[in-house]
Amino acid sequence: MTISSLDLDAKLGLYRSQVELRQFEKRAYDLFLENYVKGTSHLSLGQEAIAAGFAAAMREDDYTFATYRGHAHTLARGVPMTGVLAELMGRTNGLMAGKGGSMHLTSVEHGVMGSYAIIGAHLPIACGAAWSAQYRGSGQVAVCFFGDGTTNIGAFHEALNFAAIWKLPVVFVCENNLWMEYTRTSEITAVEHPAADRASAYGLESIIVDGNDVDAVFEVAKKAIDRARAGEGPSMIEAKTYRQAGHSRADPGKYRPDEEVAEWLAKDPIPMYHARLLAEGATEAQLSEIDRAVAAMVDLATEEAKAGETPGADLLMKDVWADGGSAWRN
Amino acid sequence: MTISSLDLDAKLGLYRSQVELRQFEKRAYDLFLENYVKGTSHLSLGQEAIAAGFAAAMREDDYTFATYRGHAHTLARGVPMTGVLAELMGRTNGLMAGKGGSMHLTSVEHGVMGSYAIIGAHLPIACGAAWSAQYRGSGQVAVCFFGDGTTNIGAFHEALNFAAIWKLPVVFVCENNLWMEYTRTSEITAVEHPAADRASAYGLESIIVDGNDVDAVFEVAKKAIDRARAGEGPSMIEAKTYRQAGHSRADPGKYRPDEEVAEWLAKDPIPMYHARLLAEGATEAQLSEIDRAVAAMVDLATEEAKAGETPGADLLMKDVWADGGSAWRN
Amino acid sequence: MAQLTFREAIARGIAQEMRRDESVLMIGEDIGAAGGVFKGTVGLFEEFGGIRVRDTPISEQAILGAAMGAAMTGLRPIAEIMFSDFFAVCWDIVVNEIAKSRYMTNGQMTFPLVIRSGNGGGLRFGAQHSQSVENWAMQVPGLKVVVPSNALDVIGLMAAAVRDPDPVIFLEAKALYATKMEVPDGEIVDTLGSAKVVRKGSSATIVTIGAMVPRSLAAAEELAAQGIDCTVVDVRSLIPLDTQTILREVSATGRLFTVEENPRVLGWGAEISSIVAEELFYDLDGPIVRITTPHIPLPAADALEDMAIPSVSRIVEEISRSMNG
Amino acid sequence: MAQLTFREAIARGIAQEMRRDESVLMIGEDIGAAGGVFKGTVGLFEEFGGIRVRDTPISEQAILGAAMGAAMTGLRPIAEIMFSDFFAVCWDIVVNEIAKSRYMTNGQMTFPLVIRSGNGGGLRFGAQHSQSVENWAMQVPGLKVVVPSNALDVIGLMAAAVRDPDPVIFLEAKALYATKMEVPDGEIVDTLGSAKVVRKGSSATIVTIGAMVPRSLAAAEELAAQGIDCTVVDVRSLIPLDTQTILREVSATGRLFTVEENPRVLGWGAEISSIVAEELFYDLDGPIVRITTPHIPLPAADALEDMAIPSVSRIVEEISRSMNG
Ligand SMILES: Cc1ncc(C[n+]2csc(CCOP(=O)(O)OP(=O)(O)O)c2C)c(N)n1
Ligand SMILES: Cc1ncc(C[n+]2csc(CCOP(=O)(O)OP(=O)(O)O)c2C)c(N)n1
Ligand SMILES: [Mg+2]
Ligand SMILES: [Mg+2]
Repeated sequence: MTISSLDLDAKLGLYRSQVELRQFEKRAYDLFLENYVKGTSHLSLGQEAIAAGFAAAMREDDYTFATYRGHAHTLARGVPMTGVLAELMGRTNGLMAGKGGSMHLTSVEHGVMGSYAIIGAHLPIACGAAWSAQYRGSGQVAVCFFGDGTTNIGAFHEALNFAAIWKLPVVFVCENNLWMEYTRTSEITAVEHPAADRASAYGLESIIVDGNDVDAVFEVAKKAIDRARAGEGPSMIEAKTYRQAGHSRADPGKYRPDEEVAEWLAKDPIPMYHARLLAEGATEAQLSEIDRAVAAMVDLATEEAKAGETPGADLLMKDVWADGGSAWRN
Repeated sequence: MTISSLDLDAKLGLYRSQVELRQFEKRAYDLFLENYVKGTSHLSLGQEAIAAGFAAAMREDDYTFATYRGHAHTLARGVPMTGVLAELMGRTNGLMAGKGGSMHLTSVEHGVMGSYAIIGAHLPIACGAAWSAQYRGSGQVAVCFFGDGTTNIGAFHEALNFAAIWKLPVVFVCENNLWMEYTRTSEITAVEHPAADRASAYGLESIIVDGNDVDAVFEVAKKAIDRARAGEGPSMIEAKTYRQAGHSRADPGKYRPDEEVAEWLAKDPIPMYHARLLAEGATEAQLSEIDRAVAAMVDLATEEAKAGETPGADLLMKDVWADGGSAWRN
Repeated sequence: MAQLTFREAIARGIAQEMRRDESVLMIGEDIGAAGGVFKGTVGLFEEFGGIRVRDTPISEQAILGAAMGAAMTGLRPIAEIMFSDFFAVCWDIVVNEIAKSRYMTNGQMTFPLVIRSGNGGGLRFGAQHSQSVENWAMQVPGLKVVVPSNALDVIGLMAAAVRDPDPVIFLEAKALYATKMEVPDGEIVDTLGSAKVVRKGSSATIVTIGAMVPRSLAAAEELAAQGIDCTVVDVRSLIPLDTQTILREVSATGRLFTVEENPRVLGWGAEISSIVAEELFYDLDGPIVRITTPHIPLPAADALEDMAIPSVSRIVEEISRSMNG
Repeated sequence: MAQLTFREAIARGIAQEMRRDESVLMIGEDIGAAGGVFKGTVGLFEEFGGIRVRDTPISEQAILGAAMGAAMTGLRPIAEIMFSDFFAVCWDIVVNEIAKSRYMTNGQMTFPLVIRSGNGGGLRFGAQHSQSVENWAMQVPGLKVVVPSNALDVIGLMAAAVRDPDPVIFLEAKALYATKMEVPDGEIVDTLGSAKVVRKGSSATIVTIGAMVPRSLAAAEELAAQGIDCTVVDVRSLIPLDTQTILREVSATGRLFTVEENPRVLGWGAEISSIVAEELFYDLDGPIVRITTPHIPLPAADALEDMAIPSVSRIVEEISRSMNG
């Protein structure tokens, strides 16, 4: 399938997906300010096109591996908002009953095989899921998202080589939003394109995509996933984007030049796509209906999440082991 | 200085250095068979041109970082044979009084800043010594040797990027002898030239040299070291070579095809250089005099090493801490 | 005197040493202009510049390798590992290289370096950003391990760590970063390996470190109201360990309780328990009890995290149960 | 019955499970045609082929990441980390990922995987290839830790580890690889978390594991000649820990000695000491004594290594001094 083969309905789906991620995260931020969300959280505002485009290109049983900045990737795979929001709020109706928290969203049922908070760790793990799919002949593909700053840690290197030599069905996606936490990645990286300029070190093609253009993302994702599914091995894709907010909830992001922020706000993927869809025949009414429906969905999820219970001592000692318990001695 | 600028005397020095390494290691192997050398040891037979060529290109106060396969690099920097041999034999007159052993040869006095037995670890450490030289403005350069198999571990990647961004005076030297322990590196590496094909991932030039040609090694070493000393940053050099023996003392190396071994024995750096020197005006008498002198040197070192004492309990508890002791409590 | 937070004390301690000694350099992620993710290095970049206070890539092995290589060649680096959980990605450099190389080289090298790291829970960061890893570090021959509990100690122990010729793991309790105290002006230099008796009692001895010190002190006040009068020892440095102070204070009361944030199995208190069980066997009036986080990964939800880490009320409860039982 | 070495027992245990269950795969460095650096996997490549017994690059993080990802998606991988010292280069995957992910996901995932590794000293390999890291692994909530001491146990505990739904660190004492024993034919499956009383005595209880088991037994014979009759408990699995057997055997004799190859501070015996000091306080007749490698990196020279690791004569000496003192 190529970009042109996406019909308007499918594109409205991509629009809706992005709006869901956007509105959800704005709500999460509000709830954070209202002290409903404790701990930390990392928003993908401005990066939604990547999550939406990839999720649309994935098969239902494909695997997603995300980072601590994982709300968008989790939701894009169809995980209900309530479970995600309740997890952020530390409630028993959270995806993991509050035990994982914002940085570790997981929903095996939806193929979301975890969000990982140690930089680089999930790249080798995604290789493992891909290796398993290959051995089982299941045709599943693992898609592994990570940031630009992650390209300088050792695990990145080991995973890319490993995937390449075993021709694993895994797609590595570098969301290059230009920044680590408070340091500009280009200042501490030896090459201009932290992922794409390294693809050749693993015998891979160098692929860069406009990460704010959901159609372009979908196209490149589809191609890489099809390739992986066909047994032709891994790909690495560098998607150029920008995080509109700070690194994490505590960070106002002041270290970034105003012009840079302005430039990227002008490239916001959602208004851009909104305009494109109008040009391609969608109506303002269709699109605002989507916005409204999503708003209602977010409101409902908020209510449901807030209604969740606070976890108790029973959960604390549960599920260290597969027998459901935590006993390490008799 | 270029290759042509090396006069015959200097070349006789390179010859002698290689012969020293060769004869020393043959003796070490004999002593191993006679059970004088306990534990493991890793010979560089066939790889001597790299150690000799680099050492000749280094300034006296430059730093060497080697691996467990470090006899050659240690000796090439001028460390006395007795200390190395006695260390292999676990005697008090060993370089480290027997506490380090064959895999950890170190002689700070000669700029040999250690031999490291965990794959990849010393690449970042060499960066640190180079960073220190840069900060102190000392003009020292760190030269860091490692194997082909080492290019797939995470620390390799972190060190290369780190050295590149800080323009550190460090030269990374991959001794590509085709094999890890018992596995052919090309079978588990995504690119043909495990180091050179990855140089561009760190903004570095791809450099390959015939590691069995000591003149060629010297030339490329000199250039990279001069460049580092001039503040122009790191280099990575891939030197093609072959280990003539097994991986370690216990390994007969049977997994290697006979033709491959034969092919590389025919490319043995020492006879090759011997022939070249004769062609360039050296006499057979000069060369065999070197062989003889080195043999005497090895014999003497053997005697001295054998005369060393067995370390006692005083050494056991010494030098965990800088105060010379090992007390962790009062 | 100045009112100082724990996090400000870190920068002050480091600045004191960097002014004194040009060979002291800092490296880490976001420690420069940003002043560190926990704001522990605020002002250092401005005072000492980007060469001495330098941002790195996310390459913890490179960070610690660089620190080690610099230390063996005459500098005194201070490296930051942002969260102590991340020691796991560079543990080789710590345990196999830094900790062993002096011994292996028969004393040819010294490693005067400090590795600072944000440690412990209480911030609802979940299992991979909340660990107390003092017991990981304590386990490794060749490492010194410092865990300060207040701003004054931070300055003095940081100075001592920087001046120490051996590698020091300096663990900063994240839960304490915002705590404040009055600190005298001028140079402050403390001593590694010296425990402090921070409360004197007669019924039992509580031995603790870091964020558990204020909790143990609060618990001791509540216990005093019940007639259980506790000595509280702030160990401050696990290696070198001031065993003499601990043994003296335990033998004075005849009872030992450890209060540990690390998960239970082989928490640092197990070592102290084993020392006391061997050396004070005939002086103990009752069992040694260890009050610890259970042996589980830390949960993220505030309600759960609060149940996991020893709280004032749990300390009170466990001590009073054991003393009355 | 067949005479089997410890190293042959490893391959036999694995082969038994691979025949039974197609989801069991092996990965590691040089484990394929070469049969493993310690020859622990000889014959497996030939029997099960290169897809199920697969050589990897020197990429320990990738090896364990692959094992983890495969385990969470339905396979039962066995990964080899050649020397247990190398856990330090992939410790993050072990402690932060594999050990915690079941708990963090509230039980959504299970990790039925085994990580085998050559452990301990005695081969004169020096500080970076001789460590006993059972205490590193024991410290981490979420890991099971198995340390067999003989060929029969290797087979049965390997089978139990492979069948176990949780991650198991399986530590093979390098010093035991060449030891032999008679092993029955047919399927052998043992139980994790069950200690074995390998000698019954009345004077004191020695608790030990791995390569220290034969040494402790030999010491017990010598001590018996001196009139000190020791029980010897082979703990076999540190997690889960068979505390009941240990407590029973210690209370029967009134005395506990641990014999540990790991360096002293926070060696596994510290945990057992702390359990006994708390739970058997009123039953102990004398101090708990831990006989360990001193808290130093291991030296390479044979003479030094032999002094460092507990020897039969040191065990005899320390126990007899304490029993008579
Ligand atoms: C091993 C490790 N080192 C450092 C961190 C702290 N940290 C969390 S996010 C982050 C920046 C990551 O940047 P990037 O990969 O670009 O991802 P982004 O946050 O921009 O999505 C850092 C340094 C970590 N979590 N793990
Ligand atoms: C982290 C780590 N993994 C594995 C090993 C075991 N090992 C020692 S040498 C070696 C092969 C190294 O191959 P290469 O880098 O090509 O160097 P060579 O031995 O050929 O000189 C391996 C796997 C190790 N020492 N450290
Ligand atoms: Mg980024
Ligand atoms: Mg090699």
